[in-house]
Amino acid sequence: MSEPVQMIGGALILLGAIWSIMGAVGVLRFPDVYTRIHAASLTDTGAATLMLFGMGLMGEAGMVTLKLFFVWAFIMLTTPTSANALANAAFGSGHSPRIGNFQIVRGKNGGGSAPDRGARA
Amino acid sequence: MSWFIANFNYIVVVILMMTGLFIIFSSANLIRRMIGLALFQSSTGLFYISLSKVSGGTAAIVVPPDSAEARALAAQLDPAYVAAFGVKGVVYANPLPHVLILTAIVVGVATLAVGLAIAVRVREAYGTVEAPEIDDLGRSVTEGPENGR
Amino acid sequence: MIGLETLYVAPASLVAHAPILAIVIPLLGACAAGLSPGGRSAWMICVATAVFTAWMSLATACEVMRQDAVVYVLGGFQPPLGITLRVDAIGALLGLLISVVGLLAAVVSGHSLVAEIRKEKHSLFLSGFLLCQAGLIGIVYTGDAFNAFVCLEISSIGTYALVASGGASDRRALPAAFNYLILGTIGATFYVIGIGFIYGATGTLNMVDMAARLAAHGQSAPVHAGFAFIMVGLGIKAAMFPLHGWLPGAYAYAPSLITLLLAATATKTAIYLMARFLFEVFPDGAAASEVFLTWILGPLAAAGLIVCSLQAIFEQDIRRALAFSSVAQVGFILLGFAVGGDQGLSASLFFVVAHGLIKGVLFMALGGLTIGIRARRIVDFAGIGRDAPWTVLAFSVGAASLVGTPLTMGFLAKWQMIEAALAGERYWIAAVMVAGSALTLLYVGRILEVMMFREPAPGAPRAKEAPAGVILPALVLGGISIWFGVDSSLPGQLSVAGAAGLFGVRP
Amino acid sequence: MNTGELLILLVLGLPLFAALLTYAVGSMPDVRETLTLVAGVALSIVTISIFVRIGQGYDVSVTLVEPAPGLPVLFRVEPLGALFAVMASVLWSVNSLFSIGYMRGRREAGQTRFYVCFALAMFGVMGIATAGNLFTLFIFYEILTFATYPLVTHSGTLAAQRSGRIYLLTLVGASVFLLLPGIVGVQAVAGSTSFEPGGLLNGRISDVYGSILLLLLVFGSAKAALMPLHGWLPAAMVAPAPVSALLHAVAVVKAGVFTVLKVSAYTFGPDLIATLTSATWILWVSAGTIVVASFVALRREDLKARLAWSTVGQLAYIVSAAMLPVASGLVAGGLHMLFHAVAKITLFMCAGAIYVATGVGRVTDMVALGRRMPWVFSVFLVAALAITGLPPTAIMWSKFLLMSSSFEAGQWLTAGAFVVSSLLSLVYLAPVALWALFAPAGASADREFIHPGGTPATIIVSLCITAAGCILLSLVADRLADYLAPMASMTLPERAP
Amino acid sequence: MTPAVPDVSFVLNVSLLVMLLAVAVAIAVTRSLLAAILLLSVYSFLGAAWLMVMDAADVAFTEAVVGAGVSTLVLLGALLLTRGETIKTDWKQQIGPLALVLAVGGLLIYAAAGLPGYGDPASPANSYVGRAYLQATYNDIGAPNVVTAVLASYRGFDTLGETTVIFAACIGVALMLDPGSSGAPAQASRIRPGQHIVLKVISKLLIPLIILFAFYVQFHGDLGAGGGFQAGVTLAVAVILHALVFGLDETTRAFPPHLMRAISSGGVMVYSAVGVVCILNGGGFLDYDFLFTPQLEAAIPPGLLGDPDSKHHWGQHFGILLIELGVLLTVSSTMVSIFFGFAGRAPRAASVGQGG
Repeated sequence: MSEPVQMIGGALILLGAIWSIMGAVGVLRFPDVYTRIHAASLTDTGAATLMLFGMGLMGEAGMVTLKLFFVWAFIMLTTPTSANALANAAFGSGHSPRIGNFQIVRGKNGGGSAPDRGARA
Repeated sequence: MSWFIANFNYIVVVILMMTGLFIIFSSANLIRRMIGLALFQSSTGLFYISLSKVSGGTAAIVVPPDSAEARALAAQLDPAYVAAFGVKGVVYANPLPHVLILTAIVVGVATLAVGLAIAVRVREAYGTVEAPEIDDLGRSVTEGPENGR
Repeated sequence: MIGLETLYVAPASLVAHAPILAIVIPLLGACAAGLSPGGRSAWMICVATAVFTAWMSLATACEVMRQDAVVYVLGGFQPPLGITLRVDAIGALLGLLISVVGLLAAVVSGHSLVAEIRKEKHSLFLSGFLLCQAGLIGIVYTGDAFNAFVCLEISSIGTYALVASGGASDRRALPAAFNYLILGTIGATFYVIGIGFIYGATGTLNMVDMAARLAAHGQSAPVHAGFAFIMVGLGIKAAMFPLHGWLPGAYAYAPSLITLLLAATATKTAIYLMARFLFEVFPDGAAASEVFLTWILGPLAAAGLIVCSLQAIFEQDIRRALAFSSVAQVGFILLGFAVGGDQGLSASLFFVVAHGLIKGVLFMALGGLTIGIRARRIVDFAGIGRDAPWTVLAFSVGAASLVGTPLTMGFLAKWQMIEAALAGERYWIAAVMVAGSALTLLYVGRILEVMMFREPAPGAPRAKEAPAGVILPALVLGGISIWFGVDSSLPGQLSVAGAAGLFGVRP
Repeated sequence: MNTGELLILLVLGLPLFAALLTYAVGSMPDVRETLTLVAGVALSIVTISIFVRIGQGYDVSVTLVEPAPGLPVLFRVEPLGALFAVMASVLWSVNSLFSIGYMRGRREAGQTRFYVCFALAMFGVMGIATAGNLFTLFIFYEILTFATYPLVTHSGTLAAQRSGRIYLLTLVGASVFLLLPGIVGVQAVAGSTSFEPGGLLNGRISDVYGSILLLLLVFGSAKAALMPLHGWLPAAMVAPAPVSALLHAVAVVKAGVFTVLKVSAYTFGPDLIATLTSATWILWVSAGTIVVASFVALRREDLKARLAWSTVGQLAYIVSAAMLPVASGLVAGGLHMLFHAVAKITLFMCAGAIYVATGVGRVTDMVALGRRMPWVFSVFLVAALAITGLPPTAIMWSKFLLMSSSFEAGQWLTAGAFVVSSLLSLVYLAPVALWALFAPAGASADREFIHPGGTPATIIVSLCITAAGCILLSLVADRLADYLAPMASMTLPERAP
Repeated sequence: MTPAVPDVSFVLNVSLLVMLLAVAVAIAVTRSLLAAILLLSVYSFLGAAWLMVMDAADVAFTEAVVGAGVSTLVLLGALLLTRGETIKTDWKQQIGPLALVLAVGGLLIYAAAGLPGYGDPASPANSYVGRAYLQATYNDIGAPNVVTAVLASYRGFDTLGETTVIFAACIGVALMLDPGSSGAPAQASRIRPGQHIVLKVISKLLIPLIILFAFYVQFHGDLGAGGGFQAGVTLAVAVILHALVFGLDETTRAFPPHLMRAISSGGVMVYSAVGVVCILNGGGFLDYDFLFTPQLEAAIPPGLLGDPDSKHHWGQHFGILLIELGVLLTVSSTMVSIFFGFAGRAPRAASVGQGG
């Protein structure tokens, strides 16, 4: 592949990396289970697509790009499903979502982001 | 400092091994000890594979001698190095440790499975998987009821 | 005086493949036993396999005596590429011990399992038993260091599960099996890491090739580390003194058949591997093995012999007492290594076989006795001599050999050990050996006195004779140890040739 | 199978066969007792024929089996062994005669086990007598210990159990702790443990290592009851009289001393013994044993205990004879072994007879008993004189030889010990008989018989035989000395098969 | 001879190793068991990535599938049955092991100094037997993937041992957890038909894909990365997914546990049978050149197997395929029967009551 296309590929992979860092920060910062699941699935779907597409551009065409496409298709199938299953299980075991606004207070139990644990444990 | 760089892999292997051992000997819960054991066994994998790495080499899958792929692989290295250490124009990693580690991983899983099965039976026989509690129960009942059939 | 090399045991075509068949047949037997529906058919498969394996190991032993070492190339690739089975005199001797004791244990398993394991688990149990046999013989016959690890794992995983299956009759078997698993795996992993160091230094895994390159390679830090790792790993597997934590629990609460297998053969294979690495792979005169022998192995083994004999004296549970006795006898064997020289080594190999037979008889007879009554402590066995005379006779033959009364194999073994120690000018080792055998006299005497001369406790249930299927094999094992006591040519020629082979000096 | 091998197999097979047969016919007392007697006589005939063949210079030896290379179970008879075998077998027959009377008289329980163990003990003794090397000797030494343990604890009382345990612990402990390492040491140095005339280790061993081995072997054979390891002998007196008579006068103790003699004659050889420093230490220990034992015997009230302590002293005679740096000491030791056995068995039988007849065991109660049992006490007097070594008896010769060889060796201490103990033995043995026979005026009334008709006839007969033996043996003493002479000389005369 | 080009893999290697260390220390520190297990799974994935960086394709595949997949599954199964929080162990109790571990570790780091450096091509390990395999595989066996060639043919006996280890694990777990006749019948699992619509639809779509991929990995084992183990576990994962989603009963009806044990022992039998056939045909044990008797070889039309001149490699090719089949059978059935062992046990443990 020609030089500029590889440049674009590289940029896309970099973007994907940044995307997954954002997802990771989200997992740490979000207050309750469901928002964390959202952040985590963000990494898997968004960042993975960007990276795979970028890699597709980097490498020369042929069998490698085809395999990358299958990987992408597989991820697109499985990641949302696992997020769904996780949310389903969380809801099943009684984690109710935190609704309403709240501010971050350094609680005594080691600085959790959620100030009060209103939800049923 | 170069000593540290050259042997970095082995230092990590040793640290992992020691972490595994520490988990085994310091934890009371049987499951945690199994996790420690798994960690300890994984360090052998790191050790062998670090031995097998040939810099500039590729996976030990022989590509046809003068195919495009072979030329692409050899292009990045200087020809003298390829001639000295490559096979038919391509430098590969050492396959033997890979085979050994395949076995070691499988053995690790087998031990893990049997160990956890025993832990489950211990839980049913003693009602707990904490080693100190098992010892107390063991000592208190000299004969040990014949449950857990 | 039968020279093994003169025996015609099997047709030449079979003898050519005897070593590998001795390993593969128990493997196939294990699969067949796993598949068989009922316990009875599994038992029959087990006995048939054990007979065939014993026959093959005898054929291998004869072949080894004929041409000093049998090398069987696997997969058609010569070493160092392929794996080879390399059976020398020591391997053949231990192979014979494993298969003969295994055969008798298989015969006994028909009865002894009934009391301890649930009906539907018999076929699984026997399948595991045969796997252990295959693994043990594999360790003793293989010529490849990593293959020894794989065989070690086969027999170990089998033994962990079988020890744990004792949980059906005594729940303490489960934590004991768990500890055995943890320590056994740590030992095996240390062994692998040791092999890794040596592989890093020499680049090969075939033991003979490794020895040659190590001799050329000379001493370096990784070789010392590898040596240390291998010795610690095998030390744990062989229940060497400070690393024997797992043994008493595993012996005491496992089903009696498995204690028999463990005591008679399992630890011996680790000792065999130690001898092979200590005397063959690591070039003699290598600073590592010399220093190790005199300053680490010797004192540890001596301490083990004395401390564990004392523990055996004060132990209440009879099987724990015999377990500590096993650790003490392992110390005795390693003292033979510490003496060094081919006389010391041949004496310890002879002692290994003697101890295997002794513990075989003792635990077989004990298994027979505990089929009837749930006796666990030594006191429960009071006055049992009157009710079960034949079983106690078998037990006392084993005990006599353990103590070393004249005309038993134990006596000859101790005699040769002390003689080797004195000839090697290691007087402190000879003194420790004498002290050890005197302590053995104490705890065995205590057990025998309780069994024979003490009145049974009034309320205790009356013990009854073990079934014939248990007494006969026990008496056969006892008979063998007396026969070798009177005429020790069969194991003697193998142990002398083996030791000579290792030291490269012709007898 | 030349006649020599046949004889040895007979000597070993007979007591074993007798033991099995006695066990088989255990339920019929008469058959059992006659069987024991017949076996005793047959064994005596075989041993005497061996004795004669050895005298004529024939070689009597056989290698039964070779458990390990260099460790044959070898039997080779030499003069001392033949003498010991004859002594043991003859005295066994006499003792059987005595024990029939004693056992019937005391109506003892478990007589079958008694006779079976006796026969097994004789099997052990024959093995020791004919052993060709230390390894075989050790095997039969252990068999003798384990065969005699049931005899010592025959009565089954708590005291018997306790002394049985002391007996077993001391003997087995000493043999495992000291004798076995000693023998293995010999094997390690010389490559074999066979008895070579002139000493196996002669010239092959350093003084230090040789001394250690000698100490191990001498103190290892605890049956010789040297001072620190003598405790079991007085404790074994709890056994019935025939046991103490045969075992603690003839079989067990003589086996221990016999081992010491063979070790000193054939394993070390007179020349090496002369140079070893530990030989002199053992001489001092045995001299001390002789004197101390005699003093202790003086104060013992119970007759059998007194005899036991006297035996400890007499045994030390033989041990010191073996350790003398001069070759003739060995011959003196051999002779003393024989003569002392005959005398001591008579004394023990007398004690047994008194015990059967009147139930009396303590010396002080025996005053004026002689009027009722004239024969027993006169025999006791003869034997007592024999022990002290007065002229008409055989021991005079052996003590004379002992004295001359100790003078020759310049060991004044040992010679002094001999003299002192002879006088002391006179003091603690003769008065017992004299007071009984010629009761001083005003003695207390004598005892009633508890056994109808006084002492049983068989006991009287056996007593007289052994008493006659004490005296008649003095006639053949010199010929016996010549018979034992080759033991001391360097080379064994040329042997025809 | 250090490589001419600056080795990018070393940088990757160091970063991944540092991440591995971080995860390992996290496992040692965390008190919650569930966290430790999931961290172990992360550890396996990182390990797989590191293995790829070190050019160990086959091992990376195995580590990912076996390490992350099965062991996490088994650990979670065990955790479910041994519910409970770990007791707080005070630090005094941990000083002993810590000291021991530090001492041994220090000694070892000294010893490791003598070992060949990172990626050194001239080290004894890489220059001796390793290179010999690379050079000899083409004309001995003709399989491009040297690792599979070494695994199946050169060191075939090792792999037989390995398969037996798995079979032993199957026997062991069955001995322990097999309810057998007297065990309480596995109650209907708690999944009601209407539940997990999304999961059911997707897994119905995925399971055939996974099985297809498993067979792809199995049969092209000697061409690219892959082989018996990886295929076996992938197959097992498909079955386990089915059991998790559609409930244990349908799966046990489709894959009955005692059949699984039978297949497991069948796999080892296939493997040994191949070896014994080689003996019967006159060669050594597992010597695949003797797999084909001369008559059979003549019967096969030339050129059937790609390049005509490699005709004499049929024995090796078929040998490797057969034993990979044996391995597939054993591995997949063992993993499934282990899962059934743990899953089948669930109701009984609960009845024994919680309590730590």
